Amino acid sequence: MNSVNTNIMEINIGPQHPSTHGVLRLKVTLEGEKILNIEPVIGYLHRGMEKMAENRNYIQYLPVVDRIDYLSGFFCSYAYVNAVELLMNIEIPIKAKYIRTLTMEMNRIMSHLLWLGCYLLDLGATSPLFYAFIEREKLMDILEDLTGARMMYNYYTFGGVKKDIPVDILKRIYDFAKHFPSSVKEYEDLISDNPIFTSRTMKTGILAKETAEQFSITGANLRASGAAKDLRKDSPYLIYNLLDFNIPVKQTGDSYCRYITRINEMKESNKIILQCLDRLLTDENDNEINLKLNPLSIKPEGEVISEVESSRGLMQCIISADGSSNPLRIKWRTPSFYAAQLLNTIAKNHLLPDLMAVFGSLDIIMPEVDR
Amino acid sequence: MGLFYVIYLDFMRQINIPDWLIIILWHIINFCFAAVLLIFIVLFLVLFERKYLAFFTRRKGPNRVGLNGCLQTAADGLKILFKENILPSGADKFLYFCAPLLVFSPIMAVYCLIPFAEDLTAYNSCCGVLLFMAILSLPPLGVLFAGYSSGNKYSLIGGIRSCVQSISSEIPVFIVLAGIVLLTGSMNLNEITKAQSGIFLNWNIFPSILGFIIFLICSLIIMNRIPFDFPEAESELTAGYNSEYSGMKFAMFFLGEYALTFIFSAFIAVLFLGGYNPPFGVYAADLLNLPLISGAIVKNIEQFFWLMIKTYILILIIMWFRAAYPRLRQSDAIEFCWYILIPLSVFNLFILCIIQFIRGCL
Amino acid sequence: MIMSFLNPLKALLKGLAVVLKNALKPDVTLEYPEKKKPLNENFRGRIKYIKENCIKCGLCKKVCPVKTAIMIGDDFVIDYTKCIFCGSCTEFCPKNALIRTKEYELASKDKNNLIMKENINYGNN
Amino acid sequence: MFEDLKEKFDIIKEDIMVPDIKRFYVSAKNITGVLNFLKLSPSYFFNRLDCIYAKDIKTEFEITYILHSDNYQNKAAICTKLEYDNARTESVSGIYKNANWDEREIYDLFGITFINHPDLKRILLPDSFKGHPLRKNYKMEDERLRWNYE
Repeated sequence: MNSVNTNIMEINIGPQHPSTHGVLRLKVTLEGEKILNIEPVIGYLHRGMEKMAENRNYIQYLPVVDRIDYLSGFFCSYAYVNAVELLMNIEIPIKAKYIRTLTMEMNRIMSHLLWLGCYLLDLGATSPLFYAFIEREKLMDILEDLTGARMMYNYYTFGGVKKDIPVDILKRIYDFAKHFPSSVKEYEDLISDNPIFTSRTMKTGILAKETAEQFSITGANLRASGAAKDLRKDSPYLIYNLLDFNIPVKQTGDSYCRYITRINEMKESNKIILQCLDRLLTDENDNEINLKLNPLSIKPEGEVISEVESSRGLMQCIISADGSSNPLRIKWRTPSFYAAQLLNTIAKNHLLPDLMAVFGSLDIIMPEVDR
Repeated sequence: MGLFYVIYLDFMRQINIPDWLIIILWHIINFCFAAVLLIFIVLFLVLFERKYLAFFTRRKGPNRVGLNGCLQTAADGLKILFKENILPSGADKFLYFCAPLLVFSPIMAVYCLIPFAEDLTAYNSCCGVLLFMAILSLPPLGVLFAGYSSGNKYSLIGGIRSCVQSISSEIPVFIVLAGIVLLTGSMNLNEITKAQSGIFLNWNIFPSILGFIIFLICSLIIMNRIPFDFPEAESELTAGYNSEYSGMKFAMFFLGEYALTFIFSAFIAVLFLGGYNPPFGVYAADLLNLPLISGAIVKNIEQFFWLMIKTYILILIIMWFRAAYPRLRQSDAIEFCWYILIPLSVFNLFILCIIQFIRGCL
Repeated sequence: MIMSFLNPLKALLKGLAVVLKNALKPDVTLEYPEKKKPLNENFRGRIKYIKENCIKCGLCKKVCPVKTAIMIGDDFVIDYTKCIFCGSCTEFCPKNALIRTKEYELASKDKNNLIMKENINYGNN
Repeated sequence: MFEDLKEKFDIIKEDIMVPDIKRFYVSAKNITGVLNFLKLSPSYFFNRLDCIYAKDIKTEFEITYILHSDNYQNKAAICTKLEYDNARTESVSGIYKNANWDEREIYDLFGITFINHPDLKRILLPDSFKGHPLRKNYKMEDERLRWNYE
């Protein structure tokens, strides 16, 4: 009889598991409850986004792009639309820039709220999920009335945005933004100091700044490790250079810091929203939102990298176009893809419950990993 | 035993039933009463918890079946009855079938020990406290069997977790119980209740507030409730020890859990909150000067009512925790038990000794 | 020392208070089949085809991201089993032959109910 | 800015990606050397590999490495061309750790082999998948999935 190592147990977490946020599969090697090795297996949500681009012309691919990251579709949409605009060398109207900034920051808040709720659900608390979703629902309703859909907006277009924002929707956003800080305060009261929460998250999943750089981690995960890197400040796109906001940074790089960073980021996004609303509500004469390009005449040429600081980090859309109606190749650089790779490094030697606490704190979303 | 027993005895003797049968029948009747009551209470609790959590999270909760959802759990129960019973291919059959029974039946059994009213105690044992805890140390074994026998790694981890935490949580519980026995001078639950009669200042919670808190925390661990629901932590272990169970066997775990919540709350109410004693020591039956038999019945009903009130207040608090808190890490919880709760409970016992000494001197 | 014990306790109590405070706020549930959310005209539901306006330019087909959702031959076909409701066709239609409606409850027991087919072969004309 | 890179290595071609990112074409055998130099050399400090992507241009493959320097806030692209049949190149996962999955993805979708890669296997597609779908000559086996209505 072969001797069996009874100390070591291999366990499959996912693809169907309550806390893998979709369809990630983790092959975990355990000794007792201590994790010896994690091997993430991805691809269960692969939809061939990059192959789809080759079969479609530029305007046909536009609605599909929202689905790359369905929690914050505006970022993907912006990266793609901006890439084509850069290739065609056009400048969009200033009002469109404001609207794009406004909607993207709303989307960032929505994404972080969903993350907050789901993360606390991973840790076993049920109420924060509902409190976060109540606020998120308000934003979704606003965006539904603006764009016509709740998640797959298809709102940006080459050369601007598709529709102007009516004043009543701006006022609804304003009401939300005025009320939102008190909601965030409530989440902080409920969660931040809770000794159960802090004992679960502090000193777990410590991500050193050097490791983060080696693994090309961006976004809130990197900022929680002490690097104040944000594309919105480093090389401002749209109108971010005109806005007044801070980059929340934390030093330790554990799960708790990532939580605090995201909470603070929501507050900053709220500030940006208010500033954009100021401009949009005061200047009512400016109605140019769109360059009205002929959708079938878009036949750019060249190779372009378009970047955006999405809610999860640096998102790049690289288009290589050959002057025909279909792109030759589109590459999506998605931040979660690299964060998922990190898991084995930072969650090793933790206990099984910590795996969920660390994994949740990285804010990985599977459609973005698998594309 | 009590007034009811006397009436029952009279009635049975009149219709010529032998004495040995009378006693057996008395216990069977008592048990059936307890079981039926328990099932109804548990079904109600399931619905109650869902409604209650919905209330905290600004939802409506189940509201489709029956009037405002009141038949929801009945419908769920019916659904569970018709579910397929699945036997996993890698399961250890005997243990797999035993485990739900081992979880459910001890919980049913301890039900008989709770004095719901002066004359409403199914089994008035002289060492009720000890028996209660001894029987309740069986369900973790059932959970371990369930985890081991389902042939699923998640279940196994859940089962082992349950075992580990039951060891660490029961020690402080017993030390606190020693304090209670010291205060009341008896291990009989009925006697403990009687020792706390009078106004609410006589309740054990006042000398032993620390003990009460320790007991509440440990009971959360024993009940597997958030923030200590490690054996079935759904975000880590999907459903823990009962992931492979379905149909009635799952229902047994499920009902057992709620029954345990109820019974343990009742137990805490008996130990610390004066059991069936009304908070101001006055019975409506006494005030109204009712005749002997109807007066006794009204008094018993009143006592049952007061115990239920106290139990449900405790359940409300326990469920309130569930609405507000995330789950602890198990290693932290066990450390908390060993390093904080056990020293604190010894300290509590020490204080109670002093109090009892002073009482003795007076 | 005592503060390190009391602060977590305070935070725990604060958590309970927050939950209780929320419990006193009104419900947010929308009881769906009975009550429905009002939709505005932007909503992208089932697409309505107005035969009289159609000039058979085929632009809708060219902008549709799901290439097999719109087919133009003898019949004008929209296949809702494939449509992703992006709204591109209604947006680019030059004569408003395709209009967005607010109908979103498309579930059906028969797949044929989800395929809109309209004959656009005008024969003699 | 890139003078000493040009001195040290043989730059085949140089062009600019929109918006204003210099791209250098180097030969495949030089790629690890170039990346190592760009990462460590104090005048560049390209500390982050943003991504690697491959491109099928019918006759050959192009692999582009996009580098980012936090120090100087700039980007550069290094491009190398591989022959179509039996495409293979050196893995850079020893230099930038995140290249591990990137290279697996390229192996998966393009069939380019990376030498010295720690764990080269399919990542997005199942192991039983046949072919490499992002190659231009890839044909779907399943008729129903093909875009063949036109």
